[in-house]
Amino acid sequence: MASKKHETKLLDELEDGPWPSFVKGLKRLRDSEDKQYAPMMNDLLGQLEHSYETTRGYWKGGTVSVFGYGGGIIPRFSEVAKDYPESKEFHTLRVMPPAGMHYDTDVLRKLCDIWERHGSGLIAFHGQSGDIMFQGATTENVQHAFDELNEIGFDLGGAGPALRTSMSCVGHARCEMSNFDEARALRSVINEFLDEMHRPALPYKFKFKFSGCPNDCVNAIHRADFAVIGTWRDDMKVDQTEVKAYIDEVGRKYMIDNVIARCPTNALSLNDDDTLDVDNSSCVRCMHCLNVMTKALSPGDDKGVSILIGGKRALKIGDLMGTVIVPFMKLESDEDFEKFTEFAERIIEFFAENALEHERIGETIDRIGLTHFLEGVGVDIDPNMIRHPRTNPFVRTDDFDEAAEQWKERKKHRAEGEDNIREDFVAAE
Amino acid sequence: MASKKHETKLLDELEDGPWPSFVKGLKRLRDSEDKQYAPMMNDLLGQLEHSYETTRGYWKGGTVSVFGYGGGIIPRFSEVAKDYPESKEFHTLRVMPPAGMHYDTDVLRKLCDIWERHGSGLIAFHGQSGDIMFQGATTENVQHAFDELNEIGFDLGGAGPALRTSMSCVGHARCEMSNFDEARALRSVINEFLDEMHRPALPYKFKFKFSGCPNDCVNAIHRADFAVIGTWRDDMKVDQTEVKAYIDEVGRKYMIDNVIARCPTNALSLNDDDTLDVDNSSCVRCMHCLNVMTKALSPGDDKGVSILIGGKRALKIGDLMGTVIVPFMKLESDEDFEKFTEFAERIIEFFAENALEHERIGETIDRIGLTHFLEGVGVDIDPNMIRHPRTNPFVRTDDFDEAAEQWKERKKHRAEGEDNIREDFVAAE
Amino acid sequence: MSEEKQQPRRPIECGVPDPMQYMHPVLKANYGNWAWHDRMRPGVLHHVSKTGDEVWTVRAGTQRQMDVYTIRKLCDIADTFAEGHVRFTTRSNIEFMVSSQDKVEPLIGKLTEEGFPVGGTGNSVSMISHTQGWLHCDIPGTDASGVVKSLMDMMHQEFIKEEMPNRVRITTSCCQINCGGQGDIAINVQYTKPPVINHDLVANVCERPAVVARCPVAAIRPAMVNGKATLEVDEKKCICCGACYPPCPPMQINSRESTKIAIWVGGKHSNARSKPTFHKLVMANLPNNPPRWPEVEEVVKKILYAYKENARDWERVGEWIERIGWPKFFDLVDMPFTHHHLDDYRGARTSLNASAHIHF
Amino acid sequence: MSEEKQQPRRPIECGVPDPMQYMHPVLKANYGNWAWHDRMRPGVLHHVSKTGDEVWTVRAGTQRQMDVYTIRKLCDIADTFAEGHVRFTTRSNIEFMVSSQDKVEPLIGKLTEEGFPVGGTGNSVSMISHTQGWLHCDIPGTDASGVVKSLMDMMHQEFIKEEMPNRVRITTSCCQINCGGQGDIAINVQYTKPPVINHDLVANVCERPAVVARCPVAAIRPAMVNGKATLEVDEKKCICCGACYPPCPPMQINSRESTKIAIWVGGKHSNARSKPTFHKLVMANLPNNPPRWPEVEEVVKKILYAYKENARDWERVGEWIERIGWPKFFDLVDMPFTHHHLDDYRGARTSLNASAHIHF
Ligand code: SRM
Ligand code: SRM
Ligand code: SRM
Ligand code: SRM
Ligand code: SF4
Ligand code: SF4
Ligand code: SF4
Ligand code: SF4
Ligand code: SF4
Ligand code: SF4
Ligand code: SF4
Ligand code: SF4
Repeated sequence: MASKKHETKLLDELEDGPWPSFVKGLKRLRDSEDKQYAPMMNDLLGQLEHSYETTRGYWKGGTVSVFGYGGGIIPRFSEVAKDYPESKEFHTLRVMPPAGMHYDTDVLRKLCDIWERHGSGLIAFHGQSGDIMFQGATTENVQHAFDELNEIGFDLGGAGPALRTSMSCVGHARCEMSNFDEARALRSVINEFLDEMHRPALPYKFKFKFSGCPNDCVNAIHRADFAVIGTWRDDMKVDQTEVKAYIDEVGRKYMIDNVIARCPTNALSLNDDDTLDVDNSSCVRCMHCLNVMTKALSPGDDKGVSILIGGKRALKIGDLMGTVIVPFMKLESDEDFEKFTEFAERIIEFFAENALEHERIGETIDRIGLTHFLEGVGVDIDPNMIRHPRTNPFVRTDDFDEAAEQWKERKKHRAEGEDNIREDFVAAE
Repeated sequence: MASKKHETKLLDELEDGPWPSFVKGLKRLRDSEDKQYAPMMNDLLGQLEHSYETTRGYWKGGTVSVFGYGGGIIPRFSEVAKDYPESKEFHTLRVMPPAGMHYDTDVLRKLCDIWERHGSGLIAFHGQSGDIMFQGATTENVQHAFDELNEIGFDLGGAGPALRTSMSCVGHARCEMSNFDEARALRSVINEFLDEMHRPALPYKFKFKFSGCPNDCVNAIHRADFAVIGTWRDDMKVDQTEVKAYIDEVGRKYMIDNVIARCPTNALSLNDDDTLDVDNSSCVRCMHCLNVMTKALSPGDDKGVSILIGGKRALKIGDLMGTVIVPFMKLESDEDFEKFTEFAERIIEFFAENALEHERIGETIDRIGLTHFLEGVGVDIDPNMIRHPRTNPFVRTDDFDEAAEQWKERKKHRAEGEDNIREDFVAAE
Repeated sequence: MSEEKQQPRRPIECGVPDPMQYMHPVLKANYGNWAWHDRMRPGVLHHVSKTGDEVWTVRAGTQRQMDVYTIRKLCDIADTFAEGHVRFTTRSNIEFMVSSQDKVEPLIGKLTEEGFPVGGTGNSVSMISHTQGWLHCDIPGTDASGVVKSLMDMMHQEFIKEEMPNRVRITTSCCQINCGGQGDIAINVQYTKPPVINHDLVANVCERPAVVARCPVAAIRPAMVNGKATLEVDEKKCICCGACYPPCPPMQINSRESTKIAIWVGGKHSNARSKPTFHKLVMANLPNNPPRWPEVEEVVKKILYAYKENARDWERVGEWIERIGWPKFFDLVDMPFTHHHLDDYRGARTSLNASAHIHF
Repeated sequence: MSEEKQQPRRPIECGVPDPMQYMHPVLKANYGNWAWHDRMRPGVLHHVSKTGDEVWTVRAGTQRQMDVYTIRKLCDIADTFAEGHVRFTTRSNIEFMVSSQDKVEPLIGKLTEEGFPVGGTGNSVSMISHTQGWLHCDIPGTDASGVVKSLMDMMHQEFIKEEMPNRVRITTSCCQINCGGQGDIAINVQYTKPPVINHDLVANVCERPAVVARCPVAAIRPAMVNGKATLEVDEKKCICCGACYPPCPPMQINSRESTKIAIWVGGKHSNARSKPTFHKLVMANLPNNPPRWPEVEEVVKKILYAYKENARDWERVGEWIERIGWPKFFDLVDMPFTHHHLDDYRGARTSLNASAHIHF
């Protein structure tokens, strides 16, 4: 079975240099002659070298799954299997990591062992959607690998037109900016809708992402259909002694140019005595001043989340970011989490029923208009959803007065601190 | 001929109050029983009262012109002439004012006298496009009034699908912000293309407006097809003594909050010794700091204009502002003015030949794309034309390298201080 | 007067008159050579040239639609109390230039006495951009002169004082075409329903293909009614823009029931600080209620005073709202936020809040 | 191993694992209770909780695509020099948490010795967002791993130092789909020509109506070639987006001649200061030149160092360019500005400079 090692002239050039080399890693696997994956990795290197020579890819898709699930595997069959037969099947298992990507060495070693037995020995920590990607299994071994991973508490992630693997930032675990329990939120939603992940039946993919604050360390607004961003409603906390300490350190001019003048809404003013005025009602929670002065400034106490819907990348209509749909909801008590999950379900159902084939929810909103979307998911309108009201007069307004009545109702709820998710909502059939 | 005075119950309510009342004026004219216009103004008041009662207008258009011209008159025939026969014809002569709207009392009195003889006695100073509007002449009197106005040096303005009356700000005449001779620029262009004004033959209207600086006191960017805005290329002038005087007056905090922090591009920094740092290469000539500190700051010496094309109001595709087409050109020497007029001609010709019927130039650009427009008018591309380059990858780029060569050429010209209007340009037939 | 018919007079195409012949001598002498200015009191500008020359300008409001008596009165004042030279501003205010400061107060006194409010400078509410309306236009939904007069009466004190955070430039438009343009506050006719077609007239009056082409959303199609070639409107598509009405008056877009007033805020032409902006919808469906439009007055007043009380120095209306956020703005003025405020026209996507920048 | 066929194992749908079981004890104890942080040196974060607990995090770069040997080596280091707990960041860096400061230096020493660069924190260039490319994807135009390795070698010093004005987050994408997402700098495959159709295959492989529907500009239409039902592309309309290729591989969008690399700048996810933005085109038509893509490296380097030398503290790449203006940016990096930079897709209007805000 031990065929000759392929030449890898071009790839070899990627062994040099200070950054860790994936080619070295691939070769280590190829050279582990006692391991079942060595021949596969030899041909894999061969095919890859061939790609480098011809500037073309040679994989095609297909259908592979594990028993009981429809998704979670990215099947790859080689188009040049004739020349590289051992890697003719090189499928990936997308496996969901613990929320926040925490590991101990024990579990990492177990993952390696399993993949050494059934796979190529090549693992990516992590894919752009957050999966651990166990790359390079034969069709037969996909099931074996999965079974063992599943036994130690891991499950497949998403692929195809399905709920996808989610990510949350480190947040609560190690970050003072965090405004909600990101890991709990992620697990509440994803573990509730595993069926949508494992048995792809949505119009297209659907992604959740969770960032503890508007720094958005998991890129949720751009890269999630449903982005959850931590924020707070009350005043930020200011420690004036630390403010002064900061000014002492950096100087007044630096403070003015880098903090005061950089606030996007002119919510900050430096007093002549080096204390800081914060106009909290103008502050948009951009995080900048808190980021700069980590000791002096911190989020308030009335924490919660904003939900933005509709982010995706370029395909078809061009890039979309999420739009604010829920400006604020609390996410602390069990009831909050229940409501949150119920709302997520509402959105997924709306998506399942109203999106066209291969249409992301952001594209649906773009097609049907925000108003119809809000009606379809039982969300009350809020000015935070928009940068500004319409600038053109092209709208039929003869029902303006009725709509104004609804706003009055909404305002009453808001005055009581309620969010804009209608509780009594029943989706239209 | 003296019919009974119409009741004007509703209009009467507009006689009260501290603001000068147009109703009083109309009544004064009605009550000038020795004047030819008294009966006309009685019926005019009657029809207007009828409009107030029914909330409807009762004028319709038609065709009226003076001998030798096709445009400049807004014809109005009453739909309720039966009830108000004396004002059944109530046409307006649009007459161009002196650039900057300067008058002496002598000429104003002459204008009144003429209109007393041949019109209604009602004159608007000025219409939104800048015309003196002599409102209310019979079809027959239109010619008489025009003849006399024309004899004392006034000419009709624009109406219909034609070059329109233009406006320039007070500028050079009384404003330290002014960066070019607005009145000369206006007169150079308009008086060169009077034929396009007096004999409407364009696809739709075409307006020029001239503001001496980016404060844009004539609303050119929104309201002109061809907006000319004064600006400067070198550093602004700073009088540090006046800066300090200003800070002494208003206080440091005020200065920081109202000047430093309000600069849109963070081009200003206050030194600890109360002098001002200006980063002129970041400054976008927004005018704010100059407006606030009129004594301390003023425009530089290397003055000129920016040209923006395509502004218009809401009809059809929605409001458009002009887009920067020429970021900077000098407008001082006779040659500069010649080039400027030549360029204006190029744009008008392009418009005449390429716009659809009833399409403004801004709509044409929107339809054909900026690239094709620039090619059509012989203007080199410049990054100041856009807020930012494209964010989507939807463009065919196999000719990128050739285009890059053109850019190199352009850069050479720019390095020599030249504008981006191609001199060797010949319009495609 | 009959010889004209025999021998029509050829126009002298003299074009735009040279302003130099009418210009105040100090302005002329210092043309292009001004150094700085300040304002000694509302309604008065004081400009100093690089040679040290000075000129004082007194600005006063007019009704724009002036009878010859009013104009002559202004001329009398200019001759007696000023120096015989005036100019009009882009907002139909009149300006009297004088070369010595001591002429300022008497001039103000006389103007005030004669009912011409002195003001409109600096951080005041200047005269409203004025359009034609029922007085002259062929497609108006309301009367501009009446609306402007009513509102300027209400805001008179704000014209003669400079107590606003920054200048306030208000516009009116008597139909959706918007000849009055964009404003810090704009008071515009809003059609609230699709046009109602008078089928009997269409055939005679309208060039049908041209009308079909005018509709931005392709809501008009040719139709036959009672055997006549006419047009019909798809009411689901129609965005009530009124573009079909000028070329085809039988497509009646105006009616007592459907012609309403909408209020817009945040239009800005200047490039100071922020880039120029369009105004944004605040309030729709206000009654078109002559002779004084009290409901409109009420709304404008609320917005104006919310701005006056809450905005910071130099903030224009739109900039103020940007800072405090639309939620707070709608609360402060106590007006409803409805689905009509959500843009759904082309490019609407860019008006969505695609960020976590949220105002609480 | 044959019993499985008889009795397939049912999956346990356990979903996302609970992180608490693997989390470093100090993190767990202070979950949701952190007070502030600072950075003592590049690659190290120091977090202090409200109870006064402290934790030091050491961040190191990996190749993401790791062989089990590399992973085990990282585990060995974690066990010997740290406390047995690690996490991975959104950018495939590994983080070692330790509860006492004296463990930091030895840990850094060991990681460095073993070839894992310590850095990626604060104002550094962190690891590039990594996609699949030739190694695994079915539609790639280039190889992500190779591009990332080449660039990270070039930028190694900027990873281990914190000398940038603000964080730099770079992304790669091996096709126009852009799985790598938006970046301060983005290196993406750009198709430069319409797809070339293999008509023989279309009939068998592609669901033609679905492919026609996928095209955003309706450039694809059904056609007959040599008697076979196939598709054709209107090259005038085609915007070379590649959306037709995944559902119909015979619509070959990739070729040595047409698959190029484009460089984008100014993407930003955070809401800090400015709202999140998309990246913008800077350079197109760069050769797809494995194994080290030197032309791409060159362009990225120029941009990176122009930013490093010219931007102010806290300015992200896009914010820096906003301030200095695009003209100056193109000059500083010495790259061409062409008509390709002008947007002409839907909503292009909003990218035009409709203001007198001009950079000289
Ligand atoms: C006289 C007039 C020009 C003319 O040719 O007629 C004029 C004259 C001056 N304008 Fe203006 N502006 C005039 C219409 C405008 C307009 C157009 C309009 O009102 O329709 C604008 C744009 C408004 C907008 O953005 O929608 C305009 C935006 C400005 C600005 C920018 C203010 C801002 O912060 O946005 C300044 C700067 C300033 O005041 O500091 C300015 C500054 C000035 C100065 C101070 C310039 C100078 O140094 O002389 C002049 C006196 C202003 C004052 O009233 O205190 N002028 N100015 C116009 C008076 C109109 C009126 O009667 O009210
Ligand atoms: C008289 C005036 C309003 C006023 O009371 O001041 C006016 C009145 C009319 N405008 Fe206007 N426009 C007037 C300035 C404007 C402006 C302001 C400007 O020029 O700065 C605009 C916005 C800028 C622009 O050009 O877009 C303006 C945008 C329009 C439009 C919309 C054009 C568009 O493309 O969106 C129309 C409709 C059309 O032309 O078909 C229009 C059409 C009209 C018509 C001719 C209505 C019609 O189609 O039959 C109005 C005739 C009224 C009458 O009986 O006198 N008027 N119109 C202004 C001209 C006076 C003058 O000559 O000085
Ligand atoms: C570990 C990680 C989260 C995780 O769950 O894995 C993380 C951790 C922190 N981020 Fe982040 N960010 C992480 C990815 C991101 C991303 C996403 C990305 O890189 O793809 C972003 C958005 C980037 C963008 O805008 O495109 C991000 C934008 C920020 C910002 C906003 C900076 C700005 O001015 O725009 C801050 C604030 C700051 O640094 O002051 C921040 C701040 C932080 C802090 C300081 C929060 C804290 O108090 O602990 C953490 C240490 C930052 C550091 O490196 O110095 N983090 N952070 C991610 C590390 C990625 C890496 O290995 O390089
Ligand atoms: C593996 C991964 C790249 C990586 O190396 O990390 C990846 C790889 C592929 N992506 Fe992706 N995407 C990956 C994260 C993303 C992301 C980033 C994210 O989730 O934050 C995006 C942008 C966000 C978004 O969802 O829009 C992304 C946007 C796409 C799209 C464009 C979707 C759109 O609506 O614009 C496609 C095309 C499609 O689905 O038809 C796509 C399709 C694909 C396919 C399935 C190609 C195809 O259509 O056959 C790729 C399979 C490669 C393979 O052989 O493994 N991938 N893809 C990432 C998933 C790993 C994981 O599960 O953790
Ligand atoms: S998104 Fe906010 S809470 Fe989460 S890790 Fe980043 S800075 Fe911390
Ligand atoms: S968080 Fe952002 S918006 Fe709020 S005060 Fe700080 S800098 Fe300003
Ligand atoms: S536009 Fe500028 S130059 Fe002209 S009057 Fe206004 S401030 Fe003066
Ligand atoms: S003119 Fe405007 S952009 Fe320039 S420095 Fe002054 S405030 Fe800043
Ligand atoms: S806004 Fe409309 S109604 Fe008023 S003058 Fe202009 S075109 Fe006529
Ligand atoms: S009102 Fe506007 S949208 Fe409606 S039919 Fe007329 S042109 Fe079309
Ligand atoms: S960017 Fe394109 S080629 Fe690369 S992994 Fe994603 S889908 Fe595949
Ligand atoms: S590349 Fe894009 S635009 Fe061209 S045919 Fe394919 S889907 Fe249509």
